[in-house]
Parts: sequence; C-alpha cells; structure tokens
Amino acid sequence: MQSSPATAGAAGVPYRPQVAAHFASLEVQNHAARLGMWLFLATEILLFAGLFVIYANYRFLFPEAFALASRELNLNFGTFNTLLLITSSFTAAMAVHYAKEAQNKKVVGMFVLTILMALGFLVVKYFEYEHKFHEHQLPGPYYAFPGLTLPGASAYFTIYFLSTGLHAFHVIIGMIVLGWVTLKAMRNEFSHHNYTAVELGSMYWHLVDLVWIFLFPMLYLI
Amino acid sequence: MNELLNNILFLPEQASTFAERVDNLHYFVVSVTMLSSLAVGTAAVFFFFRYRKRKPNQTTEYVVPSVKTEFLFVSLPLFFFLTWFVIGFRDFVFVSTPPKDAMDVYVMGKQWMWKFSYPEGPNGVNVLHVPANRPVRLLITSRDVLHSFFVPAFRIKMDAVPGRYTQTWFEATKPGTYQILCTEYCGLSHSKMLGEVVVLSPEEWDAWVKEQRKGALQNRQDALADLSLEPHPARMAEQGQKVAAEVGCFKCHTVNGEPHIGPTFLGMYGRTETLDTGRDIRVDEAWITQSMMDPGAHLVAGYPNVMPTFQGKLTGPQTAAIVEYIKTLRTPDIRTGASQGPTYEPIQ
Amino acid sequence: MSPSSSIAAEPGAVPAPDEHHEHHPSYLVDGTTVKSWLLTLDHKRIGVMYLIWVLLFFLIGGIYALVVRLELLTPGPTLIDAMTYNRAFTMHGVVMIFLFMIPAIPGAFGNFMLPLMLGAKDVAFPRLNLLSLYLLLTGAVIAIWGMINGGMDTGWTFYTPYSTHTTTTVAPILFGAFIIGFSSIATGLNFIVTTHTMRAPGITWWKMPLFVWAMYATACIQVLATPVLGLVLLLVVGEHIFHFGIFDPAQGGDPVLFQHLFWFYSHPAVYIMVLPAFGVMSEVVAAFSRKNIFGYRAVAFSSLGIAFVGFFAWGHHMFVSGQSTFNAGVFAVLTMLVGVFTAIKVFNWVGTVYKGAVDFKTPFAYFCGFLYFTVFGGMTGVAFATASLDVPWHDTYFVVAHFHFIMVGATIMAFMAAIHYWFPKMFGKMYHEGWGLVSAALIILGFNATFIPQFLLGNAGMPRRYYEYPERFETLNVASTAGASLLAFGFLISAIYLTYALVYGRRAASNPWRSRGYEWMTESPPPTHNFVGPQPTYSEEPHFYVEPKKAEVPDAV
Amino acid sequence: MSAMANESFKEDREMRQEHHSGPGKYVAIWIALMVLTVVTVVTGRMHFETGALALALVIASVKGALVALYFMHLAEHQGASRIVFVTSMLFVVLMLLFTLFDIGTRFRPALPSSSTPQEWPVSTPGQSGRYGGGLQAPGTNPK
Repeated sequence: MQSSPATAGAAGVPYRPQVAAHFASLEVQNHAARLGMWLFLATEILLFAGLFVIYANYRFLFPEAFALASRELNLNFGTFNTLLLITSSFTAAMAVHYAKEAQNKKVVGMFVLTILMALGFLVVKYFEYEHKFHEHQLPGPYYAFPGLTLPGASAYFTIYFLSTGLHAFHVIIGMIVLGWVTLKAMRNEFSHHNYTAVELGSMYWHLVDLVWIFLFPMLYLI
Repeated sequence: MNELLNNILFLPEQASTFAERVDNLHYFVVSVTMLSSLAVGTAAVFFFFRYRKRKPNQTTEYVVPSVKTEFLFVSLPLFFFLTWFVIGFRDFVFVSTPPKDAMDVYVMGKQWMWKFSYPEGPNGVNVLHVPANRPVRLLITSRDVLHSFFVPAFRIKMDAVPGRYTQTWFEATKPGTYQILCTEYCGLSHSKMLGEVVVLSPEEWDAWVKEQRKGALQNRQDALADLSLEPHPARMAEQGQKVAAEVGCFKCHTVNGEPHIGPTFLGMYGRTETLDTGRDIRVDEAWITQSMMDPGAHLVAGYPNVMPTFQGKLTGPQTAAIVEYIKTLRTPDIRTGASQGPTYEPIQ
Repeated sequence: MSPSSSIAAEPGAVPAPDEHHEHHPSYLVDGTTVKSWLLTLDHKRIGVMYLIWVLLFFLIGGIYALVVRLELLTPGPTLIDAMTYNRAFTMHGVVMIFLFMIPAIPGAFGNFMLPLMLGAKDVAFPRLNLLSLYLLLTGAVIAIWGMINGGMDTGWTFYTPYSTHTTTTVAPILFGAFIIGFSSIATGLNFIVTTHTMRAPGITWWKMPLFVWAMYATACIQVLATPVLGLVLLLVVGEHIFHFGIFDPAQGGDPVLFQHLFWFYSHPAVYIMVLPAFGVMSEVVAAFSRKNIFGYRAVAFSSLGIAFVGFFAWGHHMFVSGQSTFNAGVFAVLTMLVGVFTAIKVFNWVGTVYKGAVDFKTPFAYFCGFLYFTVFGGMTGVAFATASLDVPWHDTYFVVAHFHFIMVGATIMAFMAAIHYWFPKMFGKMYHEGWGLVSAALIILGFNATFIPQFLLGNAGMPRRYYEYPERFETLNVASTAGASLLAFGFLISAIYLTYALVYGRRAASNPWRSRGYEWMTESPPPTHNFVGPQPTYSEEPHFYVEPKKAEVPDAV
Repeated sequence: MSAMANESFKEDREMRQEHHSGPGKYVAIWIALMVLTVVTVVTGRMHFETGALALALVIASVKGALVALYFMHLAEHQGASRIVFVTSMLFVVLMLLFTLFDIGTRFRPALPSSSTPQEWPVSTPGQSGRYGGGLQAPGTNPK
C-alpha cells in the first residue's frame, strides 16, 4: 500500500525511466507520483492527528497525572532516539542528493545508515517497552504501577503505547520501503532523470521523523 | 391554529414550557420550508414546460447569472438560516441552563430501565413523579452504556453517559402521565426501556412526597415497577442485587472480578472452580444456593471458611433473586464497576 | 498489495498494436478472458467492475432494509427476534454506507468518467485504482464473513461503550470497514492526482466539468477524513479485545470524545456520498436542458465549500450527547453554511433550466426527484441545525427520514440518473425509455411513501432502532412498510429492463443525447485508451450548446 | 509514446524549479535540528510552571517545519504539494481546537468524574452524598 503511489508512476524498467502510456511526459509522471505521495503523507498526518486529539483531550482532563506519568519515561532513551531519528532523516535526505548526482553507491550507503539507525531506534524502543512491562506501566486495565495511582495515569500509558506503537509500525514500514529502494540503488538505477523512488522513499522516512518530533515532547517532556 | 398544526405534523401534546418554544420554531421553519420549496418547485415545473425541447439538437442561449442574482442566491437562504439559528440557539441555551430554583432529580439509566431518585428520597423505578409548574432539573447518568432520556411531550432529550452527569430540565405545564423513551441504542431491549413521567398538581405532589418519605407507598411503588414493561428475569436480578446489598454479600464478594474475602461474583456462574477438596465443579444454580445455605460444604480453594449461613435469613424468592443476579454477571457485556456515578441504595 | 505487484508484468491490459487502425475495439471486447477483466488496469473496466459489485452490495443492504421494514409492520414482534432485528438494522447501515453509498458513484462512475472528462487515457495510478477495488472487496469479504458469523448489533455508529462490550462479532466487521477505508483513500488520492496532472490541453480548472469538480471535492474529503475513521475503528477493535479504556468511562475515558472522532469522519462522509450525486446531477441537468450550467463557478465553489465547511459541522450529531453548549452553537452556525452552499447549488440547477430546451428523458425524471429530495432533505437538515429543534428530533425517525432523503434519496436518484445517462456510453446499448420513466416514477413515489411517514413518526416521537414500538405508531409504520415495498418494486423493474437492455438492447448511437459533455467527445463505448487518432480539442467549456459543431460530436443517429 | 498533451505543464514547471545545491544545506539543517532537540530537552527538564508545553510545541513545530521545508523539499516545490501539506496541518489544528473547546466549556459534571476528584465536593447540603455525585448544590431543594 505504502509504496504503491511511488511505484505506480514509475514503471520500473532499469536505468531509463519510461513514461506510462497515459502520461504526457516523464515530468508529469514524476509530478503525479510526488503529489500522490504528498496526499498519502497527508493521510498519515491525519491518522496520527486522531491520536494527538485523544492525547490533548486527556491531558487537558488529567494534567497532573500526565505530567507525573511522563516523568516515568526514560528521557535519556527518548532523547537518544530523537537524535538518532533526526540523523537518519538527514542521511535519507543525503541519499536523495546523491541520487540526483547518480552516485548510486553513496545512495546505498546513506540508506543502509538510515536503516541501521531505524533498527537502533527500535532496539532502544524495545528496552523502553520492556522496562514499562516490568514496572506494569501498561495500558488501561493492565496498569498496576503502585508509584502513581492518580486517575488518568493509565490513560497516559494507553496513549503512550498506542502512539509509539503506531509510530514503531511506521518505522518498520519505512525500513521496508527504504530497503526496497536500496535494492534498486544497488542495481545502479538512479540518475538525475530518475530519482523519484529515492525521493518518495525518503519523504516517507521524513514523515516518520516528523511524527516523532511531535511525539517526543508530548510524551517525554511535559 | 396551534392545535391544527400539531395534528398535521403528528406532534405529541405540548406539556412543558420548552415544548411551546420548540413548536413555535417548528411551525416557522416548516412554513418557510414549504413556501420556499413551493416557489422553487413551481419555478422548476414552469421552466420544464416553458422551455421544453422543440427540435432535436436545439441550441440555447448562453445564460450566466449576474452578480446580483448570485448574491440573492446566497443572502436569501443565509438570512433565513441565521434567523432560525438565532431563535433555535436561544431556545437551546434555554433548555441547557436550568433555572437556579429548579428541583433536582437524579436519573440513572441502566439496561433496560430508568431509576429516579430525589435528593431526600424517595426512589422510583421507571416512574418519575414531578410537580406541575415547577422547574425540574434532571441529572442524568448511566450504569452501563449510553442511554438517552426522551419525553416527547416535553420535547426534551439528553444522553445518559456512564460515569458522569449530563443535565437538562423542564417545567411541566399540566398534570398528566407522559411517556419516557430511550433514544440511544443500548442493546437487546432498547425498545423496552420505557417509563413514564407522572406530573402531579402541587397539592398531590406534596401529599405524594409525604407519603413516600414515610415509606408507606414503597410497596405500591414496587408493585408499579413490577407492572412495568421490564422483562421478568431482569427484574429478578435487579431485586437480587438489592437483596445482596441489603444482607451484605458485597462486604466479601466483589462484582468487578477482583477476589476479596470470597470469590468474585463476576463470571461466577458457569465458571469452573477448584474446590478445597481438589475437585473441579462447574458453578450452577444448585451450587450457589447451597453455598448460601451451607457455605462450608463446598469451599472454593484459596478462600477461608468465614461465610455465615443464610439459612433462614433469606426467603426462597430472595435466594432465587440473588442467583438470578449472579447469573446476569456471567457475560462480559454486563458492565460492572464501570460507572463512577452514584450508587443507588434502596430506601429502607 | 499482491494484485499490484503481480500485474506489473501483465500485458493483457495494454493491448497489442492493432492492425486495423481505424477499427479500434471498444474497451468491452478488447480482451475477453476473465483474467483480462480481473487484472485490468483500464479505468473503464475497473469502473464497470465497481458498478457490478456496488449493485450487489446494494441488493444485500436492500434485503436487510426490507427485513427491518417488515419487522416494523406490527408493534410487537413480527418476523424475527430482537437480536436479529438489531443485527439487521446495523448491517443495513454498514452495508449501505460503507459498501454502497461511499464507493458507488466515485467507484463506478468516477472511475469511468473522470479520465474521459479530462481527456486523459487513464487515471494517474491505474494499479492503485485496481488495488482500491480489491481492497474494497477484501474489506467486504471480511465484513460479510463477520455478518454471517454472528453479526453486530451496535448500529452503524459503533457508539462506545456499547460497541466495546457487546458480545457480537464487532472486530471483523470493524476491521472490514477499516480496510474499506483504505480503498476509499486510494480512490480519492488517485482522483486528486488525476485532476491535477492529467487534464488535456484546453481543460483549465474553470473549464472542468462539474462532475469533476464534485469528484475532486469528494476526493479531498476521502483523503483527509478517512484516516481518522481508520484510527477510531482500530481503537474500538482494540477496546473490544483488550479493553484499553481509551473511551471507557470506568478508566477515565470519554465516550463523547469517541463521538467527536467518529463524526469527524462520518459527517464529512455524508458529503462523500452526496457530493458525487451533486456532480452527476449538474451534468444531467445541463445535458437534458441543453444548456450551460447557470452559475458554473458558484456550483464549483460550493462543492469545495461544502467539502471544507462540512468538516467542521460534525458536532450537530452531538447536541444532546453532553457536548458543551458553546460547541453546539459553533457547530450549528457552521452547519447553516453547508445549507447555504447547498441552496446555491439548487438555485443554480433550476436556473440552468431557464431558457433551456428540456428533454424529459429518464435521467431528467431522476433529476426532478433529486431536486425534490435535496430541497426537503436539505431544509430538514437546516432545521436540525437550529439546535433546539434537534432536541426532540435527535435519534428519532425524523433523523432516519431526513438522512434517507438527503443522503440516500439524492444519491440514489443520482446513481440511477447516472446509470441511465451513461448507459449508452458505458455499454453502447439503449434501454427502454418508457419503462425507465415508469420505474423512475415508482421509485420516487415509493421513496416518498416510505419516508414521509417516518418524518411524521419522528415528530410523534418514535425513536430509531426500536424493535417494538407503542401502538399509536402503528398506522404510520404500516404506511412506511408499504412504501418500501413499492420502492423495492420500482428497483426490480429497473433491474429487469436494464439487464434486458444490456443483453438484447438495441445499439445506441455514439451520443444518443447529443450531449456536449466532454465524456461524449469520444466513441461509445470508448476504445481501450479512450481516444483513437488525435486527441480531441477542448476549446469550449463543457455543455456549450450555443452553436453546434457537428464535426466534433460524432453523431450517427 | 503517444502524443498526450497536458494542461498542467505550467503547474508542473513550477514544481520542478529545483536548485540542486550541495550537501552543506542538509548538514546545516541537521545541526539545527540536533541543537533544537537539545534545547527542548534542557528546557523540558526545567519543568516550567507555565508555558512548558507551549514552548515544547513551538520548538517541535520549528523542527517539523525545517524537516518539511528542506528535507522534504517543500521549500522548492510550489503549488499543490504545499497546499496538501498546509491543508492537512490546518485540519489537524481545527480538529484539536474544536474538541478542546468542547471539554473546556462542558458542563463540569459531564467530564470524566475521576479527572479532578479533589474538586468534587463529596457532599453538598441536602444531598448528604448518598446519591453520590458531589454535584454543585442546586439553589434550593424541596422541603
């Protein structure tokens, strides 16, 4: 699903991009692919917006519980993950830069770095989750953390797990998309004429980063 | 005129101050709608005939509206819509803000009945008594899922949300009996969740309250509730819950799934329990009854033998009612402990 | 995902070069294998497949509707027990909304007509287009599986906490609806990109047919609203299985917040259903009164206006839900604006007929019905938005009648008009005009006979979703059920003569209506890539009947 | 392949006005993002009484804008892409505002009852807390 807008436009014949029969020119085709990707990203933004709305409402209702519960999170892990994700976004942007210059090796390198950092992000997330499970800081009825019994604390952890879980799912999808683009780069496919796949894949990755940029202060810093 | 429009529109009788306000707006909206639709419809039909096609491949003039026409198209509906909004929202504020001197009645919806309580008693099931010509504020909550309290004759409606109170109010204008309906889908017997408002004249109301607070009418009240539309097993379960509260079952048994001094009632019926003898039994009516009468006989493993016998303390129907009640706690769709709302205790 | 990747190398969709250059086969016969249909990338074939499926879903939803109506024939239990009834009305709502109303016009006619109207060879992402059809079917299969294995009894609004605690099969049906949401997003995304990038020379934004404008506005709503529904459905499924407590009052959750999120999608969803209908009708009224649209820009803008303001009117579903009075006021005013935009459209449609040349054919008959349903459905909608009138009407049969008028009535009229108007375009056959008019009359009459009693029932105070009802409501309910059977009879007639026409109908001329909509500038049925030879030029706006240019409109009559 | 022309050339050209600049820009943005992250963590740790959330959100918005404008090339692409992004943001904000309006102005007891328990008077005159709610005492109750 995620990759469809990206692939649909670019009929993937190696080395030389081909214009699908129904497009007037390659430019239009790339424009369509990019616009499609933006629309898809808009749907992703609205998807997360639902969670943001839930978060905002419950934070409004339970300000103290949310403030105290957020201090239960490990800020060091969170900060590290933020820096990691921003750096991975940077390498993804560099990949687009190299793709335009047809330096496919460097594209591969940048994307491998990005994927490794994504993996690192997930590993850190795993340790955070494990700690939460250990402390019984779990959603809703499974919440049994004796250190914080204010009403709303369980709602905080419900939202924490839902939003970071959904985000982690997007990280995984992003890794798959980037992996696929990396494979194409290994086949030396990209050049100034044909870098749409790199661009769209990295746009998706930037969105994952963008969402985290908002999730981080919301969850860790209030 | 009012009467006639009421009949044409199939509206129920007007029995509250709000009903009159709503209906006036209703008549206004309906008449404007009908007149303007008639105008649009006539224009359309006239055009259909006047400008019918006379030859194949007929060409037409190129007509575009002037700015003036478009302005008319926008401003005319906008004018009426905003007028209606002003009137309607004024009335909406009226019905959402109870007067300061309103008397309070607590309303609780549960599957599938309405319970009413007055701050100083009494309680009622499915029948709400109120005095005429006096504002009554309803503080509405729910024990389980969403319900909605609707009295067509008063034109009022408000959702009952579990765990919190919503409010609405009315001032009944004439004594009589009016139907209460539930308008938020709430499960199997949603359409049976009916009740009635009995509006009493001030003298009758005073007498009624006095009598109720003496408790003399409690029996009659129960009888009334028995005749209500509520299904029989639910009624028994309801009684069972009352009895269980009265004799103190809940001191040791929870209904929210947590083990306490005794095993929880939640999901007890039909559950397989391991007894202290090591034997597994499936909880049924007989076992529950026996446990009430001779608690030590078949003790669930892990619980102390501290329960007193209820032999002779409970009548047969009461025992059956408690069993019925425990049976209702069997399925996950019975929500217990969900509501943070008031706990209604029976008036002694 | 699999269809999109597996068809990457499928050559069946791109036909081999044809020897007879002048004799391109129509899309219907260009490839006759089952595979050439199921894996086609041709927007026209996808549109036809959508049409077949949504008609099937319409049949399922219609059967549920008849069951519900039959049950309500008498005050007590009539035919089925309460549980079955509760499931039946839920399924009626779910099937009709998610499987018929939302995909119907965009999926079937949007897919077919949008590229033709833009002078394009296909939509921007043909594979995504096919994927959206199969996502719809996947979602439908999951949901229908859930319906067969238990069904759901929450009503189509899935209000928590009932939906998270009922023991019926909530999870598969909501998950099915979630997948259908992806299909809807894919369609919308495709249409927006197509409109932006695929317009042929001459078709500037202000020369796009109004159907395209309506589809564009619809697509914006689909893209922006559906993700929120997806999230909400997932949360409800999660609640139902794990009891997170996100909307559970026992854990501090707020059921009213669920309603906010739900209606943030589901109110705009009403416009997903009705805006395409407005678009179809703008085409039909222009074609059959042989006139340019009166106030073209006003109609186009009002589509966008409805799409935008419609997003911020959702709170009028919640006037008596415990929402704040202040919010009720804000949402009431914004709802009035939707009413104004709709009124602009109505006036301009009537204005279009002015000085026209009305050809009273079946689609135009449906236009009359549509106008009627839109005016009365719209006006009752405005009445609801006054907030105080909503208090007695909320969740009564008045609501049921209102949305069946505006949402269903208008959409069904447009759907039927679209079938009739574009039947020769899509299939190259002609239906029987007389039967068309008869069944249109029956459907419009039946619709009124069904729902006018329901308006009165609502006034009298009968709540919706009632299995049994007090006896004083019986007469009106009987009238409504009788009307429903008339309605069903009307649809039966159309089904018969349309099927007959499909098989035995006489060949239609390329442009039997002599319409000057852009979609008629190619042959009917169109060849696989829509145009043979030079691309048509679009120098005039659509529905320009001032001076006929015979050379451009191939007309064989 | 075929001679399909297209009305949207102009729009397309606007979108293609890209300036292929060196990696320096990306490095600068990356450093800015890292610095802003450190800033938001440091200020977040201070736990300001007022405006902590607002400050955090402002910093996050700046970071988000940097990512969208430069990493996602929104600064170079004009036209539809920008409209799409801005519209989706607008809808998020409006959705937040309308729901927050609601809980901000709702009848107090209609909020989750456990949210602010200390502010709920458990008993009010004439109600003796038995009917549980801790509602504001109404003006007068019937004798």
